[in-house]
Amino acid sequence: MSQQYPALLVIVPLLSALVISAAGWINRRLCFPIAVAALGVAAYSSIGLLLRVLDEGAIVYRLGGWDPPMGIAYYVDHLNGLVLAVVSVVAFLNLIASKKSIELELGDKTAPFYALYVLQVTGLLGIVATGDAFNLYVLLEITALSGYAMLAMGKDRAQLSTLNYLYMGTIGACFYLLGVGYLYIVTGSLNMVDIANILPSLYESKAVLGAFIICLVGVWVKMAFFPLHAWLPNAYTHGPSAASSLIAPLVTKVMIYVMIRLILTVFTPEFAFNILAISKPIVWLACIAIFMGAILALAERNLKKMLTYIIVAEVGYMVGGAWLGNRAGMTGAILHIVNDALMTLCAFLVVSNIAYKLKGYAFDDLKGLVRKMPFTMGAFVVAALSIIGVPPTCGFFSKWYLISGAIQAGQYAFMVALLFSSLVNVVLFFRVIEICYYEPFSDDGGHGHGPPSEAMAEAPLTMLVPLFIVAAGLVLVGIYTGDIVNKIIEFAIPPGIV
Amino acid sequence: MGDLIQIVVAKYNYWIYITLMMIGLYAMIVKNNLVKKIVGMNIFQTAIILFYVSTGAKRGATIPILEHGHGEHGVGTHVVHAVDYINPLPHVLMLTAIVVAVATLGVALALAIRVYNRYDTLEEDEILAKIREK
Amino acid sequence: MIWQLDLAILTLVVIAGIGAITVKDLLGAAILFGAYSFMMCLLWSIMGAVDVSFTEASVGAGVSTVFFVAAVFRTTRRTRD
Amino acid sequence: MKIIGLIIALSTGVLLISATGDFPRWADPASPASTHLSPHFIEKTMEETSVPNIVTAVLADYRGYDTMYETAVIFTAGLACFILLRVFVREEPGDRLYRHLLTGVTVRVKEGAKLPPSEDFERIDATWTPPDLIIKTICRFLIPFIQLFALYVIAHGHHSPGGGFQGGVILGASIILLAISQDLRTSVRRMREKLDAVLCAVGVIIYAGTGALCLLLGLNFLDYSALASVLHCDPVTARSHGILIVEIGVGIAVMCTMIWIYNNVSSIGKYDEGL
Repeated sequence: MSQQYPALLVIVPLLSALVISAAGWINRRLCFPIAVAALGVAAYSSIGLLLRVLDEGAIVYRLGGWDPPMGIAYYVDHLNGLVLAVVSVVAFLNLIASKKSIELELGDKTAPFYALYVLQVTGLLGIVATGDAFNLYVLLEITALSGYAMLAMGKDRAQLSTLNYLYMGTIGACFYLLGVGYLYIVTGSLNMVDIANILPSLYESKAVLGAFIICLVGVWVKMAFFPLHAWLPNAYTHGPSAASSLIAPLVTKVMIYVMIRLILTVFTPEFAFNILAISKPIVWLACIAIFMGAILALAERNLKKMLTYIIVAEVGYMVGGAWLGNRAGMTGAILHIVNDALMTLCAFLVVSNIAYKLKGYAFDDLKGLVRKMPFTMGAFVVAALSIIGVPPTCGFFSKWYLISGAIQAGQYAFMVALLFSSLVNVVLFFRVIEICYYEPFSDDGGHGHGPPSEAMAEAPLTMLVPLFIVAAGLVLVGIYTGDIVNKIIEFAIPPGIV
Repeated sequence: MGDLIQIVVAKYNYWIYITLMMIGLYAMIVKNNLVKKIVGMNIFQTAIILFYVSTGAKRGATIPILEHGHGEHGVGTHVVHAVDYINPLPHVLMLTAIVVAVATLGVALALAIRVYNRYDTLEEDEILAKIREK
Repeated sequence: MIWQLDLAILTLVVIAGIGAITVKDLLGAAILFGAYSFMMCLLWSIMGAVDVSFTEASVGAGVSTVFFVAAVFRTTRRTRD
Repeated sequence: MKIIGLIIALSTGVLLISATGDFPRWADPASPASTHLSPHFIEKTMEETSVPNIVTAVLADYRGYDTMYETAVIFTAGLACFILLRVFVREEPGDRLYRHLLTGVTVRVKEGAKLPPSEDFERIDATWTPPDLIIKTICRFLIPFIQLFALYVIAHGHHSPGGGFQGGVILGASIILLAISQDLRTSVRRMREKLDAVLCAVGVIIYAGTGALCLLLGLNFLDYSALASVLHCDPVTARSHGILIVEIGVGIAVMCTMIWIYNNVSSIGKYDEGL
């Protein structure tokens, strides 16, 4: 069975999404167990797959039994094995944590919501596993459509901001498709490895350059890289908590994976870093992204929206790291995909716990929160430390690699941007923590014994346990960073990059 | 002059597709009406499909359905030459893209209807003004 | 393939496309979009992509237009641009 | 904003046009796109899958995995329209209007009151207008032929243009035509919402399930030649039959999704009279 893991990974969620949507018409209570089982199988097989990759090296799975350039094949190597494991585990944990809040926020539409949730995870896993450039586009659209539907179920201006997300997302996906078309017309192939084999004779061609730029811009739109980020904060802020805590950690990170895959496998680092002289401007753009993300986050008085601007800044970290063009930078970017997925999940789960118990998550609503929800706030502190980058949480190590990469490449502006953003994050999070811990809410507040109405009102255990697992994961990943880098990421980066 | 005509004749299909794509992109960025943007989005997507179909065209070839496929004599007796048939791969890809386009259209229209029900207008600036008032 | 016909239809496609985004009536835009799709489908059958043009005729010119008309009917025809 | 949009559109256009400079000439038989992969498809399709329509063979077999997700995309869209628009109205307040089909008399039913259970009464809205007789009659005649043609398109996809998508869309369009020419309630009576939604999922399940069956029979996912032992035929014919099975699944899924989306969009999810 183990050689069928790549298929199981996406087929089981797909089939169960269909079963969920049909079962929703019969008995709504069936949906959640099916979804948990499906994502459990996906998580199990992705971890099994990662272990197999560590043992045997890259795995090729031929779908339909056709050999790669003819048919579609999955290539699972160290890079996407790692990302697959992260995606499936994050989705699984978030599903368990979100059961209560889905029931609270979605009312009688839980069944289609679970189906869309599982479809979204299917799409993300497929994007990461596939080795075919066009197949990636189709999966991108599944992810996008299910994401729009889930985010638009929120309150306030959720529909309007989702419609804007849809316009931008479609432009991004179409640009990517166009880029693949340009590649197809000059190479005649759609398979990533096959394209990479044909391209070296065409490096001088303007069509290949055009294809590269269009693909890159398309992926940037999808990941909300700085000048193209305008859709992200509103769309993520107004969505239901379960949807934003799935989409915020995963979608942008998976798009960064796609960008790294395009650089490493399709166009090859030789073309991206040496033949084109565009790494410097892109790193500068990443610096601006980090600065702007940090400054815009400072201006926010709403916890969830502040976190979305931090995502914009983190995207800048990873794009910049990947484009530094050296081994340390690339290591930092890949490690940060893992870390940022976990950190963002932790922070958004905290937000969804708060939203479950309180009316809102504007800063004014958070006063004295630590007495009400001490465990949730404990996890929030861990997430904050990790986003700031304090050892031994994992955020420190990826930032370390990124900074050492910046020094190696002589890109001191990027180093400054990283340090600046860490400082701003300190301000941001300590402001929130200060409000939660010390803000006086009545005359005798701030002395440790509030009025009886401020009794503990912690979120239910099903929401707390996954949150603790994630918070513990932040520390554990930090402690085992050395192993992750030496055993996985080291093999994910081709030897050409030094 | 002769060279220019050569270039135009050889590439005009691509130029028209780029024109259409620019029309669609312009409408998506500039138009204020949400449904107009959706029209632009579809023009944009269709233009890309036109581009792909153009890549598959082949001079002197026929449609990609094998002529002697019917009946018992067909199989194996005729040798099929690749130059006689148009490249089928872009067609396959574009079937997928058309269906994706209509799926996106459905979701976009559903969202536009929800927005209209809430704000009673489809003009983006009027909606934003209404949000600011609250 | 007749390149004069090809060029004529390409011109019509561009005209229909520009018309669809400039007309100041959403129902008109929907119908012009249907015309655009149909012209596109003719173009593709000229290029020999029969399956694609069949799909476009049924999906793009058919069902998409119906969706547009349904949505315009349920919202408003009024538009400022 | 206008100027920014124009600049973005123009700069994209310039980038794309300058990139076309290195393209092979249009319709050049020697271009890489026509010489790299496609000769294999054109020359080998008949012996490997025994399907004369190369597009169908590539769509459902060589790149069948794409097509499965394409069906899933359309299913996602149907589900998205449903979750976004559908409102479940328990029992709306106020009076309801019914029309007696035989006599054309309209009956107003007070809040809480009930009509005797009868097939002769039809629920109508206050804005109801009688459907035009000519349109109604012609559509009645047309719809069976449209559906017959759609079934032909699905079944004959191996030999002529067409297949699951086109046939499914035409089937869906026939029901949509019924909804337009009469009203939504009539078409929903023919195709209940629950049936529609479940069939939608079933269509994709037929596709993905065929693939999973191949996996259970010991070959890779979607490798239809594994079906040979079930269908009692040689692997090449099994591929041909496998393509037919998945095309039927695609047809069902696409038909039901089109109807589902139309119903939700045209009635804003209330499933009343529609347009």
